[in-house]
Amino acid sequence: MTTERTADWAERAVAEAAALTDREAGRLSPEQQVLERIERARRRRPRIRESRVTLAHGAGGKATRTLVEGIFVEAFRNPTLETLDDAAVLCPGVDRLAFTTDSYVVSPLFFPGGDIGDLAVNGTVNDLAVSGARPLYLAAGFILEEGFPVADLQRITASMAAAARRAGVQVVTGDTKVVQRGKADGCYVNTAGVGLLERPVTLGAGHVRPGDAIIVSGPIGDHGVTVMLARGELDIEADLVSDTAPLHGLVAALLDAAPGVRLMRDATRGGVATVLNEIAQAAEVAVVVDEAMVPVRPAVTGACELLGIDPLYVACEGRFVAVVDGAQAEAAVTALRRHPLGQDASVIGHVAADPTGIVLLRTAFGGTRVVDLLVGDPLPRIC
Amino acid sequence: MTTERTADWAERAVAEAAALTDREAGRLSPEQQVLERIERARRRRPRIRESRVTLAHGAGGKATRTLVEGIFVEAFRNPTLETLDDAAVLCPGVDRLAFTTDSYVVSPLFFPGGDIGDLAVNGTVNDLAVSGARPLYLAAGFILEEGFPVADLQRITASMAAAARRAGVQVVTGDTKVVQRGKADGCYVNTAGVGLLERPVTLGAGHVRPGDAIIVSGPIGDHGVTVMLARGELDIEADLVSDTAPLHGLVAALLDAAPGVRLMRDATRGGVATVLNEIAQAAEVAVVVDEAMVPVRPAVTGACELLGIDPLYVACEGRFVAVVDGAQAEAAVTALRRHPLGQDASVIGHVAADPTGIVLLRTAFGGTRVVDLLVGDPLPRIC
Amino acid sequence: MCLGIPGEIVEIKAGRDDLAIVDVVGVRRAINIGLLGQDQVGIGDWVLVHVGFAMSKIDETEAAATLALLNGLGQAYTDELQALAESDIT
Amino acid sequence: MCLGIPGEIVEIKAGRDDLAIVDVVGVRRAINIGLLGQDQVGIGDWVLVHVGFAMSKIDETEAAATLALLNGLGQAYTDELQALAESDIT
Amino acid sequence: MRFVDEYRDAEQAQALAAQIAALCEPGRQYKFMEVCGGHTHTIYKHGIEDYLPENVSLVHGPGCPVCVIPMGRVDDAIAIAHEPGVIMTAFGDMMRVPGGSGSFFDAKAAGADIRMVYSPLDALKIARTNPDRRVVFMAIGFETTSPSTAMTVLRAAAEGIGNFSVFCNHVTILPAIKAILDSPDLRLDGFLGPGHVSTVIGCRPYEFIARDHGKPLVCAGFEPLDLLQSVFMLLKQLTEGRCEVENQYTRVVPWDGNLRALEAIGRVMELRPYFEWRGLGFISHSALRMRDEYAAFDAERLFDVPGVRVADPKACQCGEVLKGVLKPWECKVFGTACTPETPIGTCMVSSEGACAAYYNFGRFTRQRLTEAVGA
Amino acid sequence: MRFVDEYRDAEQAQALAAQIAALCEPGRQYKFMEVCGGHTHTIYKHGIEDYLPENVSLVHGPGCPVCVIPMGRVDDAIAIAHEPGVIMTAFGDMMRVPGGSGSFFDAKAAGADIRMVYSPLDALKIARTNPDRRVVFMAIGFETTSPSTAMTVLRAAAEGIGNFSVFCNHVTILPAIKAILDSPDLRLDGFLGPGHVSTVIGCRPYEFIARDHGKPLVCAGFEPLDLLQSVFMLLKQLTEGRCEVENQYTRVVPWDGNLRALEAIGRVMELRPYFEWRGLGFISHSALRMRDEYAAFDAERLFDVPGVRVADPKACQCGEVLKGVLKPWECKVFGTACTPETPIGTCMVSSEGACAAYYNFGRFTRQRLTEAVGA
Ligand code: SF4
Ligand code: SF4
Ligand SMILES: [Mg+2]
Ligand SMILES: [Mg+2]
Ligand SMILES: [Mg+2]
Ligand SMILES: [Mg+2]
Ligand SMILES: [Mg+2]
Ligand SMILES: [Mg+2]
Ligand SMILES: [Mg+2]
Ligand SMILES: [Mg+2]
Ligand SMILES: [Mg+2]
Ligand SMILES: [Mg+2]
Repeated sequence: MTTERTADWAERAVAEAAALTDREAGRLSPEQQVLERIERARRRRPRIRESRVTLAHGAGGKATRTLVEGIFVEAFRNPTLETLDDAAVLCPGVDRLAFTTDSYVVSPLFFPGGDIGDLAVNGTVNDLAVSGARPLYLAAGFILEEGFPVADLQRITASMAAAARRAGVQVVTGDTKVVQRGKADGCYVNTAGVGLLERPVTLGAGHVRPGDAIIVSGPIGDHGVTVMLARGELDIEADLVSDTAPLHGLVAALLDAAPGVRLMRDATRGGVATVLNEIAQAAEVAVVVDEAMVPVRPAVTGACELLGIDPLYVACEGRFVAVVDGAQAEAAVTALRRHPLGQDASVIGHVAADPTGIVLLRTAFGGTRVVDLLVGDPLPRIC
Repeated sequence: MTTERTADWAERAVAEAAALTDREAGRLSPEQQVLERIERARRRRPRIRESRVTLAHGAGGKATRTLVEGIFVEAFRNPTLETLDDAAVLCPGVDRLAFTTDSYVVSPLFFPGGDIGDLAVNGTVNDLAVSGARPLYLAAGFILEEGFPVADLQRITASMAAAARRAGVQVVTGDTKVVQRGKADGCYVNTAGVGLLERPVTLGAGHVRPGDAIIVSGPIGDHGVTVMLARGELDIEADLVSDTAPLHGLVAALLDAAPGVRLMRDATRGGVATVLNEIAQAAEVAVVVDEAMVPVRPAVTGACELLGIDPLYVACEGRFVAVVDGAQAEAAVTALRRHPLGQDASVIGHVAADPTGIVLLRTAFGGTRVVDLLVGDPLPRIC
Repeated sequence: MCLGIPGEIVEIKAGRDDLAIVDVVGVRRAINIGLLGQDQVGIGDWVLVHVGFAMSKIDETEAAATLALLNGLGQAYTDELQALAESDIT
Repeated sequence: MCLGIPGEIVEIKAGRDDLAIVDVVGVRRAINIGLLGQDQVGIGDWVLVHVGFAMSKIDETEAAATLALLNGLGQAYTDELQALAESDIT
Repeated sequence: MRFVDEYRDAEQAQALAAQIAALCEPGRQYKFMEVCGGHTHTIYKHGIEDYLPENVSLVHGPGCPVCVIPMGRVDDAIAIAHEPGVIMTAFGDMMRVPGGSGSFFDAKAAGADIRMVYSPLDALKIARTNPDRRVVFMAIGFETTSPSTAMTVLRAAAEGIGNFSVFCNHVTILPAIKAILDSPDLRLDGFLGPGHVSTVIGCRPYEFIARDHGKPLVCAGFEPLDLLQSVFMLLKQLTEGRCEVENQYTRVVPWDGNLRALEAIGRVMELRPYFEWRGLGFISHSALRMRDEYAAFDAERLFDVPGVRVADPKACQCGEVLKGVLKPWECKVFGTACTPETPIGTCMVSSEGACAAYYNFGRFTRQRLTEAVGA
Repeated sequence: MRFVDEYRDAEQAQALAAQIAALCEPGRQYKFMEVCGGHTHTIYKHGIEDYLPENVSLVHGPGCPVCVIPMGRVDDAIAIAHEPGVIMTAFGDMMRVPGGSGSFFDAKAAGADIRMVYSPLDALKIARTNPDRRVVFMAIGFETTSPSTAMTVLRAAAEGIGNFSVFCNHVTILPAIKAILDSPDLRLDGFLGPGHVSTVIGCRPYEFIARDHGKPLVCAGFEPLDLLQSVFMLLKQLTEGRCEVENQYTRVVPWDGNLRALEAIGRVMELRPYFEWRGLGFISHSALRMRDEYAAFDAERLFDVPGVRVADPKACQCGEVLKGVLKPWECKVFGTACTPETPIGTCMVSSEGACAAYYNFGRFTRQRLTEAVGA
């Protein structure tokens, strides 16, 4: 009952190492020759051989270094990151900075139109952009579950790198932890971001005034519905892709066209309704929305109808809400629509004085109602 | 078989709400009176009633806001954070910045001498401090497992707040995600940090020279051993507490006394041995350590002997390694020892020219050997 | 809870005649049509979907009739407005 | 793997005479002493601990003897050095 | 044409509103009850009341399946969910309904394996793919939903799936309507009939309402124009002195209902002698249980259900709200102790619940709303 | 006095080194094998070779339990670990030992429940607290460790713990030493005897080595001065023309060993007719298996063990290294294809393995090291 087999992985490793030929062999003793060869082996660029992440990759030793250099540095390569220092030293050039963080726990990790990687970059870029800053630097923290496929990690870091390039930001520092199987869901990513406030604008709820216009930068809910359907549990199919995108360019276009921008927020978890409630409460105003003006794709409408949810609460990852001086609303929308990410931008409502802290909706049917914060959320882990 | 019971929680809620008495009741219609009372109820400071975190706390709606305002803002209160904007807007005042991130997944969450909360603050403060920066701002990202006790979260945020006060930093922005039960281990914390490089020093591996002294700021391995024993799986007991502490003050004392500091690193995961290897490789020098000079507490030695591990690889969370111009080594150690966190600071070795990238140890027994990077790590999730 | 959504049957599963795919503005889901007669519905029919089951076939003639009635009411209203406007002129 | 650590017995568990607590420089662990005679070891004795079991009792007399021997060898060496030094002087 | 947008036209609504106004006798107050929670939701979501004259008011009825679940049944379900190996499955609406000591969400956070499903068939699928677990479906709902549960049990039986069971809380709408009609405080002018329940039971069973109680009923669709038209039809009956059962929702509701669906219910379930309704107390023959033939799929028999009755908080006035006697805001704890975040009564849970709908969507007097919206 | 630090004194080491040097015949090469991996570890960890003259060299023997496990046994253990409900337990050293397709760590990452334990009693505790799982202890080690496994099985039997079993890979040291003595390339001047194995078997069993093979053996302790003194004792025997078994480690090792421990082994286990050793091939009567009386605790009988033999990679020279014929660096793949991160042979895994010890701690010629350290 004992059969014979060979250990193929070992034969491959041997063949690879044979490539390290001895220079200056003549000059050295046999032991020294071997030791020199080893030093050359040690200096090779680290390469991950495992197909899955193991706890050793999180233990801080050689395996961690291999993971960091073989995957993360490889994907995000830049001189600041490559020092692998405790902190990245940055000289952005002027003083006012924006600083933000978000953890990404989306499930599934890969979905039509994106994955956790570009989500993690775009999401943090967008928080900086809607704060009026030019996004510059990201810090990336990974929490990996033991057993996570290295190929998936490579795919995620590749999207992050591509998204960072697209957004003009650099991943300058990072961190990796590996937790036991069953203590995470494959891969969680945290990104923190630093941006520079170059423009003289000051944004904030304090600037919001009755009469201001409420603008949304594009069709809402694509991301949330896409991810929900991608989980496969609902057995619903639709031709939808996530709207994940970096909004800094679109924001710049808006700020150029309308200096009277009061504040912006990206409408992520909780959707446009949540953002509007936050604005109404922070600014102590009423927000009045005209349902008929809110851009929603038919497939989003269809999926929401099937599931009995309201698109106003569904997350986007590439849309923002802006409050703009009413007099500049038209200029603002014109500028947004000129940009590829803002083609469907629309004035969806206005700011009123009363009742403070409340969002009101003029329904498409011609009625009125309150749009409150949602208590729970039917959509599991969309960001 | 049907017995009667009352829903106590409901009776309590009713009693609490009764406190909202009607002012101006006379002026208003009954319905309006009720609506006014509701608005007063809505404006009360949010309070978490649940004893456990539920998925709703991560969904972005009311429950999330209650969690954020009732726990996080409550713990970290400062004007920047309180805006709950997408990003914190900062004006640190000068240009050169340090930026870092770390995720904390330590198990158990609470251990002698600390918990995941102060670890998360001190760890990031230390990465900034050893980069030569004055730590200023933190971003805090929480990944909570459904079912996590709210009381534990409060305890963690209270330690974070205390640690932040001690370190002179502010938590200015944050994020919360809740994942399904079984997709995390209670609570993971990510902190990103921004610090200001106020001093004219430039630190880095490029400045390391043969003849430089290697200094460690205190006894090593306390944290790693403490956490390992706190897990309880090894049935080993010792009177040890974690060394978690913010090192910015100690670092400042060092930089004041010894401008010839080449570089510093906090010796966390992987311990002093790992840091020294990283220095040797980055600086392309040899690092020579004198084992007899390395401060290790007896209980750390004892636990390491029992488990067959080497204290050089055991994590600290309040110790750093500094490379200092050899001529200033004595001044450096004197300054460190004057600080409460540096009383056992010691020169443990020096930098040599060859063999590059290698850490050598002169053993206490008088022999020599290499100290390599560890492959795996016997210590599970210590940070 | 009693949420019912009209959807168009675009496919009936081969070998499982109680399973159909419905389309709601481009969104598709498999539903059970076992509560309707097998010969009662076919591709192109609209059904009312509730918790994954087709509850009834939508009667397009009746739907049109309702709309016509509504239009009629609307027309009556418009006529009235018209009349009002005209009476105004006089 | 054959790692063996000397530890001092500081407690023998009541009701489980095969369980003892050993102390290694202030670090304590419960170990099994069932491989040693029950009357062979007591509190204050040192044992060699391997994978949670006491493998043997450490013989303090023999330990002292070994150290004395080592000291003797050291002494002989010191004497020799001394002689060398003296011969140097002359 | 997709049988939705056509019935949401604001212009036609205005026309209809004018016709409704024209039908109202000046000075007379009209009070119609929409029996179904789905209607309540539509009314608030679209702001239908804006089209109704001041003297026509809509009263919310008992037809929200989640609203009528007594706390004790929630506790029973949670006790089952905590049994070893159990996966409890439920519709999303059920997750936040409070029992005597917490909701499904709280139980989940405390360690129970509770999963949301879109369809009972999804629960069966979970049973199929987790043969080592015991999968229980928390069945709630009126006649709209019970056929789906029945079909799922029949399918489980056909496939021989032994680890699937149903915790049956299905209720029937007619006894609830009867209870309201029998209520001494009744002051209603007619009913908007539950359109989707009627796809199953048809319109005939409502005839006693018109005949014996003298209240007209119009079986109504769920789009806003459906509801306006149904109100119009009720007013028309009143004006013309008729008192009948009419069907506005003819495109969906056959007069005789769905015989296959009724047959499926009848094969798998039978009437309980009585059942407790939240706020309404025990009502005879108002709910369904599993037949003996399907005992193997009956969670009530498979598990040791505690069966504790939890008394409603004294302040809770859900019963009055469900019967249309009180408006939500008239409940003493509305919006203060009882909010959607921390519901005390069940009417505050589902967005079909009268209190939740009023809190989430209404919460301001029409006048203040209309002023704010401007336009 | 804690029986550790006293034996690490650098000054005494220098004295001893001088005595050792004085005993060496100029021009003669001395080659001593430390049988035990623990010694190999101590030698490198403390840099003991720095105290030895050029012509005394230490050769690493087969006494590293992890190093002698053949790949097929690792694969067998992983196959058991992947069985439903199994918790595999193992000492930390075992986790990275490569089988034909990955290590325990890899298997864990791929979903097997494999846990590190400090003691076999910890594995038993896991069985006690997880009655619904099958807990297997991956038993490896020489006579130092087999009594602990035996005692644990006896305890499991006494407590009636039915879900605990042992995958027995215990080996015995004497057949391995015999194999080395029988090797045609043998060129050794004496042995440093395995001190901790000897706490169990005593010193008597080594007598055949001196008597039949003419090689002196000193049973050595594990502190650096123990090893230097043992080398001194070996040289002294050679100088004085003696060839005996001596005991340097008298404070720990009784001449007759530990009878209770031997008895425990004998009750639970029996010799296998033969067993494969990594690099050394099949050796008769060199390993233990569970007796029939304890079949209920024998994973080999409880599980369907594939029993596949995996051929060593052609380049692997672990056998020669284990026999002391090759120095680690003389293996063709040392430090290039075979490193502690990606070990090809088992000697590169445990820090007691000759190759790993040399790679991690040595890796430079003495001369270059001493120059670098300066001093
Ligand atoms: S406010 Fe709450 S307690 Fe009062 S009737 Fe409504 S749901 Fe019931
Ligand atoms: S280098 Fe690797 S393959 Fe070669 S003998 Fe050592 S462990 Fe075996
Ligand atoms: Mg650091
Ligand atoms: Mg953010
Ligand atoms: Mg964000
Ligand atoms: Mg880090
Ligand atoms: Mg998982
Ligand atoms: Mg945001
Ligand atoms: Mg960091
Ligand atoms: Mg750090
Ligand atoms: Mg966030
Ligand atoms: Mg958990």
